[in-house]
Amino acid sequence: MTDSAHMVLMVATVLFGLGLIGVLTRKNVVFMLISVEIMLNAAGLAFVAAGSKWQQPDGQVMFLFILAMAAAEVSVGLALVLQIYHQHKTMDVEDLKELRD
Amino acid sequence: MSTLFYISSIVAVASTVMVITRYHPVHALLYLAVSFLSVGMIFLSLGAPFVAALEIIVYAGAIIVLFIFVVMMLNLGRETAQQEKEWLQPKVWVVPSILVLILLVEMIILLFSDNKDIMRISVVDPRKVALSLYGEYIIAVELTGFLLMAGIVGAAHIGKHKRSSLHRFLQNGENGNGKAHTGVPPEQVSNEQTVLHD
Amino acid sequence: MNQLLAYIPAFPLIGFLILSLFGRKLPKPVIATIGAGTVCIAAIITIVLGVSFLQTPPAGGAFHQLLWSWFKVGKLSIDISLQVDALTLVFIFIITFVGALIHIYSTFFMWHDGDYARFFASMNLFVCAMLLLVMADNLVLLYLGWEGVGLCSYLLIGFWYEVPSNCRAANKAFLITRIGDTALLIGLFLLFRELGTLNIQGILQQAPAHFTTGSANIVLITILLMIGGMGKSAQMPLQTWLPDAMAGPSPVSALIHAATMVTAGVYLIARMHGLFQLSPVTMTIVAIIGACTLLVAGCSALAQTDIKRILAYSTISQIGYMFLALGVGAWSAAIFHFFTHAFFKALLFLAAGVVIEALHHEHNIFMMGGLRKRMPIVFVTFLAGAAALSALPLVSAGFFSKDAILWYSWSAANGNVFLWLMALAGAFITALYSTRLMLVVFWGEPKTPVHEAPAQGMIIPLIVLAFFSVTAGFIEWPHNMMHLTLFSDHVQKVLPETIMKAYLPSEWFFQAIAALVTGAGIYLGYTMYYGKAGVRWQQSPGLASTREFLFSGWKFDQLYNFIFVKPFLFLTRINKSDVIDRMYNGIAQGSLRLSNWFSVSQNGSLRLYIVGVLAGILFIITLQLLL
Amino acid sequence: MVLAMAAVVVILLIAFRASHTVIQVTGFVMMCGVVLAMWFVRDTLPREIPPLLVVDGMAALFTGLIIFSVLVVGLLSYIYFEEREENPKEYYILLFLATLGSAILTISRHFVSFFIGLELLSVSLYALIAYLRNRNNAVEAGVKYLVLAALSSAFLLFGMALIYMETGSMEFTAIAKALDAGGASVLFIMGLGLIVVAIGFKLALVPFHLWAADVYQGAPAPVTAFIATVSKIGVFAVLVRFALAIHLQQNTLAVTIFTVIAIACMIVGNVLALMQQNVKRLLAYSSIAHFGYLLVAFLSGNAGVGAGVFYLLAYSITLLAAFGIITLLSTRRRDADELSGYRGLFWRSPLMAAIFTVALFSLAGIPLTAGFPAKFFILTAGVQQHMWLLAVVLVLTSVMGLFYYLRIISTLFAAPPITPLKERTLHPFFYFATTASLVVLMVLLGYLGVYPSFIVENVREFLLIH
Amino acid sequence: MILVLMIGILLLGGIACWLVAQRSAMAARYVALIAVIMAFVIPLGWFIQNKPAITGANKWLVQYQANWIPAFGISFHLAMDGLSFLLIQLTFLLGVLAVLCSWNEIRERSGFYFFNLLWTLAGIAGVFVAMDLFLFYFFWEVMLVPMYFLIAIWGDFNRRYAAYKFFIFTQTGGLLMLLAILALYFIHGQQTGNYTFDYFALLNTTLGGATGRWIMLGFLIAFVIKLPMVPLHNWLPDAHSEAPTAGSLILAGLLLKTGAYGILRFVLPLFPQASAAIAWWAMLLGVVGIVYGALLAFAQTDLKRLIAYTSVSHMGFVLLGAFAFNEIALQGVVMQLLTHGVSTGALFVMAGMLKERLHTRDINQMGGLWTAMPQMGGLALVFVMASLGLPLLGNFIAEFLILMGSFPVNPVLTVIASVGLVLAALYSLRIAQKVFMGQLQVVSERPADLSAREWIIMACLTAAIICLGLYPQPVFDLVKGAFFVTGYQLPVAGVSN
Repeated sequence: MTDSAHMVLMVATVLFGLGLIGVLTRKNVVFMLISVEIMLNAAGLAFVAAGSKWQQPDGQVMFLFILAMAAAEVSVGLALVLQIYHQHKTMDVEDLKELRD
Repeated sequence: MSTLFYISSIVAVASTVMVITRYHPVHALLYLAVSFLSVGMIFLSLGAPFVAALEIIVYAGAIIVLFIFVVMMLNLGRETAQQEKEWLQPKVWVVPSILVLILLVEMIILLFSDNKDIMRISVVDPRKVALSLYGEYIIAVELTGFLLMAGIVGAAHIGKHKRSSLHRFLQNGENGNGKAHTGVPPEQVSNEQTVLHD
Repeated sequence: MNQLLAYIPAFPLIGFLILSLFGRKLPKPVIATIGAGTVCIAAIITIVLGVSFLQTPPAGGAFHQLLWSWFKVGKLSIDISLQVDALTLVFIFIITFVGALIHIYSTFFMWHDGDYARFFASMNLFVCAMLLLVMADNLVLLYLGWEGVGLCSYLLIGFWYEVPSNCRAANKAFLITRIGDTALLIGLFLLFRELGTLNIQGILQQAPAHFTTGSANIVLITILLMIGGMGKSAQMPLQTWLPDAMAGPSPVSALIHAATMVTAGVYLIARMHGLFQLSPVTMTIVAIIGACTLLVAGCSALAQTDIKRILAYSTISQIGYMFLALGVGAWSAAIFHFFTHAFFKALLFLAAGVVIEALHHEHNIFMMGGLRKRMPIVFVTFLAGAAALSALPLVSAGFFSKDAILWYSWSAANGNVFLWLMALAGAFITALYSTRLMLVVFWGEPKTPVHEAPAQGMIIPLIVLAFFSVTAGFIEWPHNMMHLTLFSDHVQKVLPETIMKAYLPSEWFFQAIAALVTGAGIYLGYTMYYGKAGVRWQQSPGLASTREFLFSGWKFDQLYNFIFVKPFLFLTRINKSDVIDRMYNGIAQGSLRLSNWFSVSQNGSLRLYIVGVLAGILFIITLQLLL
Repeated sequence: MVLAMAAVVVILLIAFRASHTVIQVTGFVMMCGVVLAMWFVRDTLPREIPPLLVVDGMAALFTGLIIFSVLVVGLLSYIYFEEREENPKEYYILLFLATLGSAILTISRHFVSFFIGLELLSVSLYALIAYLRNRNNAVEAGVKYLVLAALSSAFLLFGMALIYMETGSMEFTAIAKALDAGGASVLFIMGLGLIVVAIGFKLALVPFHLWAADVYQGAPAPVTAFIATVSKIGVFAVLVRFALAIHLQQNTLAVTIFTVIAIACMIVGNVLALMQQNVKRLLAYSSIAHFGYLLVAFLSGNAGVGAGVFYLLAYSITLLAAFGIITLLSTRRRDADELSGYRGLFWRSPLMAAIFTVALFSLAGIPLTAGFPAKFFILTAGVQQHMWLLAVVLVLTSVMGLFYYLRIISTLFAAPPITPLKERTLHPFFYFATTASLVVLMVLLGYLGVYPSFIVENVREFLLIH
Repeated sequence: MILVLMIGILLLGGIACWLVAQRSAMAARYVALIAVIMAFVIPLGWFIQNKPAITGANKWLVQYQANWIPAFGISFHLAMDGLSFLLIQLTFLLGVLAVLCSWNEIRERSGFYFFNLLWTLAGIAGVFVAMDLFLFYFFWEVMLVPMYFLIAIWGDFNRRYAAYKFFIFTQTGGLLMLLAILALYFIHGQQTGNYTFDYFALLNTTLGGATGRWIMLGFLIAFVIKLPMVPLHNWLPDAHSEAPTAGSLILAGLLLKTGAYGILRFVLPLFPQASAAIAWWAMLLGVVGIVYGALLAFAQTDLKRLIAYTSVSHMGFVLLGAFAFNEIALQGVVMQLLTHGVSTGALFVMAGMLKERLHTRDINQMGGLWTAMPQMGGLALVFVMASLGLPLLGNFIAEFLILMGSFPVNPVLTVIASVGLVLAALYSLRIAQKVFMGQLQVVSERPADLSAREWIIMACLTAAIICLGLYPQPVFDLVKGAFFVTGYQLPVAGVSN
């Protein structure tokens, strides 16, 4: 058995799926953010794999950008988490239901 | 190579499973660190040492630290774990999990329905990456600077509150901000931010 | 002379316009002058015209006047143009002459009414419309007059509109005649489709060439026209409106519901005789309807207690005679009967009006009685009218006309013994109820005090009409007597001569039988109703149900109520709020419900939203997997 | 060109320390400068900045549209934030960063710039939505948007990675070339599907629309206006560019997916709005439906681009006018989003009601307003491509849409309750200026409704520049 | 040019009303009145000047064309022929009366009211003269919005519901028509390479079976909703009964006519084959409308609703006649448009006057009003009779011609339609009986008879209906010269025996 791009891709997909499960099952906002990080990471993995496949640096470059974006996102996200905790004294997203039909 | 890849893949998947099933946030974050580390190993096995390093530094370092920071600050501990246990009833997670598994299975079927080609392992060294980054993607890098700035400014504004601990963090953010307009090239801003998280 | 035609309807029209626009501001004498005056002028013009017609008959047998082209679309070209031939002349004479008398009578009769101007406006309009009806040279203009008289009839029946039952009667009259009118209209469409013209002369000229005798189209056309005539002339089964129409003032009953409008059907059939001759089937139907009507209405008249209703049923019955005559092809006899009937029936109604007025609006004949002494002139004139009605031999106009019909119902080519027998039975009944009416009203004990003597102005028309009721018949004598045929000679310039059967028995024989039957009727009436006997008959329990049946006009009203009115009302009631609306409301409700369902998804739960995203990607990937 | 844009924003940052008014004026001038620059460099178009960006006619159009919208949003923001006495400095930074992101989307022709533009836009938006952090709703809306946007970004990235893996390139035209060589593989289509998720999320297409109402409601009114116009224009622009590059409209599967989505958008959006009592939510639902309509133009390929641009123009003007009214009517405590608050507005302040009415009629696509030619052009595009199903659904759902627009309008004209007018804390000049600009928008709506020819010609001219 | 002037005056007049009303409501009324009268006089004056030229076979009386959106082949093309001229004159006549009958009825916000009124009129006038399909659709919608406001703001108790219903129904049809217009546009463009919305160019399109039928249906549905045809009539009773008097007058008198006009102007000439193919069904629905409308009219107790359903019934005749495809019936249809406008409009005006006096529309609460208001009673009777089709009044001519024309085409349906005349008598007499006859109900004050202003309104209408009844020939000549002589290919009747 050889390393194929598909193998890496499969790992990435599995990780991605696990992240998705995490986002879906957790009610805690922090865990949700964590799970999203997993998904972003999986996407980065896929990019790097693709870059290796084509022997281009682009995949890695893209990974860098993902990294930066994840950092920015997490910082805003965590700030929001703080704010929520401050206002609602809970981390449960299910408590955030003031906006609804 | 191949062995390294498989081992680290298995570790990555396993630790990720642990991440999403832990009740205690700190435990979960630790598993997350393991997961990121093993992904870093996969990068190595794919011949991308530069991003492997970055993965460990930024993801496992900065981002997880940031999370832990917040967890600590909010004093999420045992009660949270208890709470999580209550929230994670089977009826909460079974249905979404099944749905995602279906998705996963479908995607994997689709992936394997395609022809498989052999991947040649080739090292893409940091030099090449750097050349590309500061060559054709220079505009993107600048824009990334803006992106980070947006993140910081946003976090700063939203997090701005009476809490002193928060204040410090934000103070930093605003400093970085301030530097940005004093003429520092954008790409440096981005570097600074990464450093900041370290 | 041609130029005079337009003035005949124009004067009443002017009267109508003045009265309807300014009537409320004018003093009563002026109104009376305008109302009656215009009709009188029309009558004078008619007489001038008539004299000129008789002296120097116009070329083609008719005066013509084209007023203006009404409309001209495609092949259809309709003018407003008038035409007077011999047949029309008879009608306009009756309309204007009897009309003028009735108008004069009305000026006094209606004096105390608040809506004096409205009354005369309507009456003038009626005269105008009726004149247009008979003078029209095409069927559309005829239809205009036809509907116009319907309108006036409606207005005048409902003249005292404060009383709801009057309004109902007016509506009923309008609606039932409207049914006939619609049939007539359809007939016009069919005629136009077949012949491409609606000009009366054109139709009569083209018809024989275009239709073969008895073909489906012609039968259909004539039946439709006949239904139109039946509606207006209150023939079975559309007769039920006429008794109710007596809700109007008595002069109205006299003019519209006795002398003129109700005979429009007769006029129509006579006018379109060329078509009817092509359709023997229809002729037979007309005859049968006439015969049945005259019997049914006559029987009903026997049981009535309201003086005007008795007269109304008798009108139906007499028009039945005219239809019978038309049906057997005795054209001139029908018109002749119309001619005499107009006089005596108008007379009877006017006299009844006087009686009713004098007795504080008492209509029930059994509350009258003994009026012979107290109102002698009225009594005499009424007697003349009743005699004519019951066709007292030789001394009444009614005899001459009705005798001719009886004779033709046997002897004409279309006639037969059954028709004759029915007509004979009708004659008997007519005599019977006439006698009953006379005896109960004018003989016996007075039951209601007489309130005041009738005005002179009302008496004069009575006398004039009574004179004509006696003498109008003398211009036409049976063949076997003096063979004076002034009237039929005149009319036969337009109408064909009656075709007779071969090998007829002697006419004398028939006249004798007729006279005998009339006598028997009178005698029977005398025995039944003279003195106190009348009350006994009226109260005898054994006949109660029969009397009830006849009283209600053979339950036709109830029948129609059951068959048409109730289902119609039911239908409209259940569908008042329009079922189709439900459909659209349903669609609206459905959308709103859908909206509610969808908005469940907007429950604010972030996790549900994520599931939404998941569902989306699942959909896309699954689709890809499937395709 | 792009550098000019970036420079503008950087210069703006210098103004941070300045007062609100100064920022406002500077921002305004800068934006005008960009528009002028665009006008002048029109002849030099198209200009490529390989490998990431290309500035062609279409990009110029969309960018112009974005800048126009931002100008109005900025104008609205002034009063809004002054009244609330919030510190608006960061707000403008974020606003302009988001604008930059959106502008980059319009000119990007590479996954990297696509991704970065999108993220720049979203990250700024997270903060903008939650800007009034003291209002619980704002934070809630921010979190919802953040989690979903991050999720959708992950999908986007994964999809891009798949496509990259398949084609070996991240540049649109190169991808197209690779496709022409090898045909659309399974992996590619899957990647495409994942990208559709992200785009669908941003454009609030069904079934990725669920956030829209909550976020519209929770965000401050000017920000809502921004989300509804600027962010969607940018994403739509990149979608069009990408689709045109890879000839998406010839791929049966993609067409099927988009058709289903379009129909679902039209139906769900309109149905949800039927009973909605909250004006901001209602506009959210209506925008879902409107993007369903827009997809009809999108699906008709090249021919539809002009129609789409015109539609977006009309739609933006309309929505900006509507949100302008909402902004003006909002009180310090809360946004004017309850429909009952609009009762009898016409009799209290006819001008505002008139503007709002015109805006709503325009949304409903009634003639004399810009919405009518817009809808007309879309239908034209649809009919031309024989997309009868979509056209008919469009027509029928428009009718449904009428109902709720009319509902608002009839509320505006209903008998007024006795309510005091909102107190105006600022100098009347600002209100006057804002109202005046809204009147200008209304006039524009009318002008476009009656005489769209000028714009149509210009749009065509621009689109010919490749 | 006069056409542009005519519409422009109304539009400007509307705005002027709005502005003037800020100072004085009375001034707004006069401005509105003057504007409509000017619009009325302009084409009339022009017509009188150019009469000799018109009575010839000159088809198009006046044309005006300007580019609008050249990119799509859309131009601002107005033209008027005899049919348009008649309908425009009807529009402005009723417009003047509508202004007059709003004189006292509308007390609040009269500026905006007259603005809407005039804009509606402008839209209607535009519909009658637009010769570019896009422009036609444009005007079609323009008349809708102000009308919506008229109902929704100044209507009765249930006004919002009625206004919604009105708007949504008509808009549905309108959008379908838009689709059809587009389809036609592209088919024509593909055939000739000339992409245009111009009516005269599109007349030359050849359309195959199914396509033609679908496109025709798109047009037809829009028009029959407006007409309205059963079962698409449900907006009408609500809208008519809730609208203010002038609104009802315009709705019944004019808006319904646009539907019929559309059928005559667009459906029949553009799609002769497709029209012939569905002629039988259209006629059937027309007849259903006649009977159904009459039945419902009879059942109503709300006076305005009753009159509204009579409109449904009367418009059934239009549908019947329009699809009989012969000159007699079509002339009848045109006549019906005019006379129905006048007679039903008059009845609505009357209902409005009664409402003003009695504050109710329920006929069970009326009765005996003839005693109190003899003049109105008399005039009401004229229009009641008109509505049941009494000869002498215009409606008879119209219905007579329609039935006459459609009889050879389809005798059975025509006979059933004729039965509608009996039903018409039923509901019409019911109005007269319930409202004017019977005992005067005890009310607080005796209602006053017509005022001078009301007299003018009613006298105009009465004169019009009688003139049309007695001397309709000019109408036929005008329509004939313009309509049937050249270029108007009648569909071949699909059904005949």
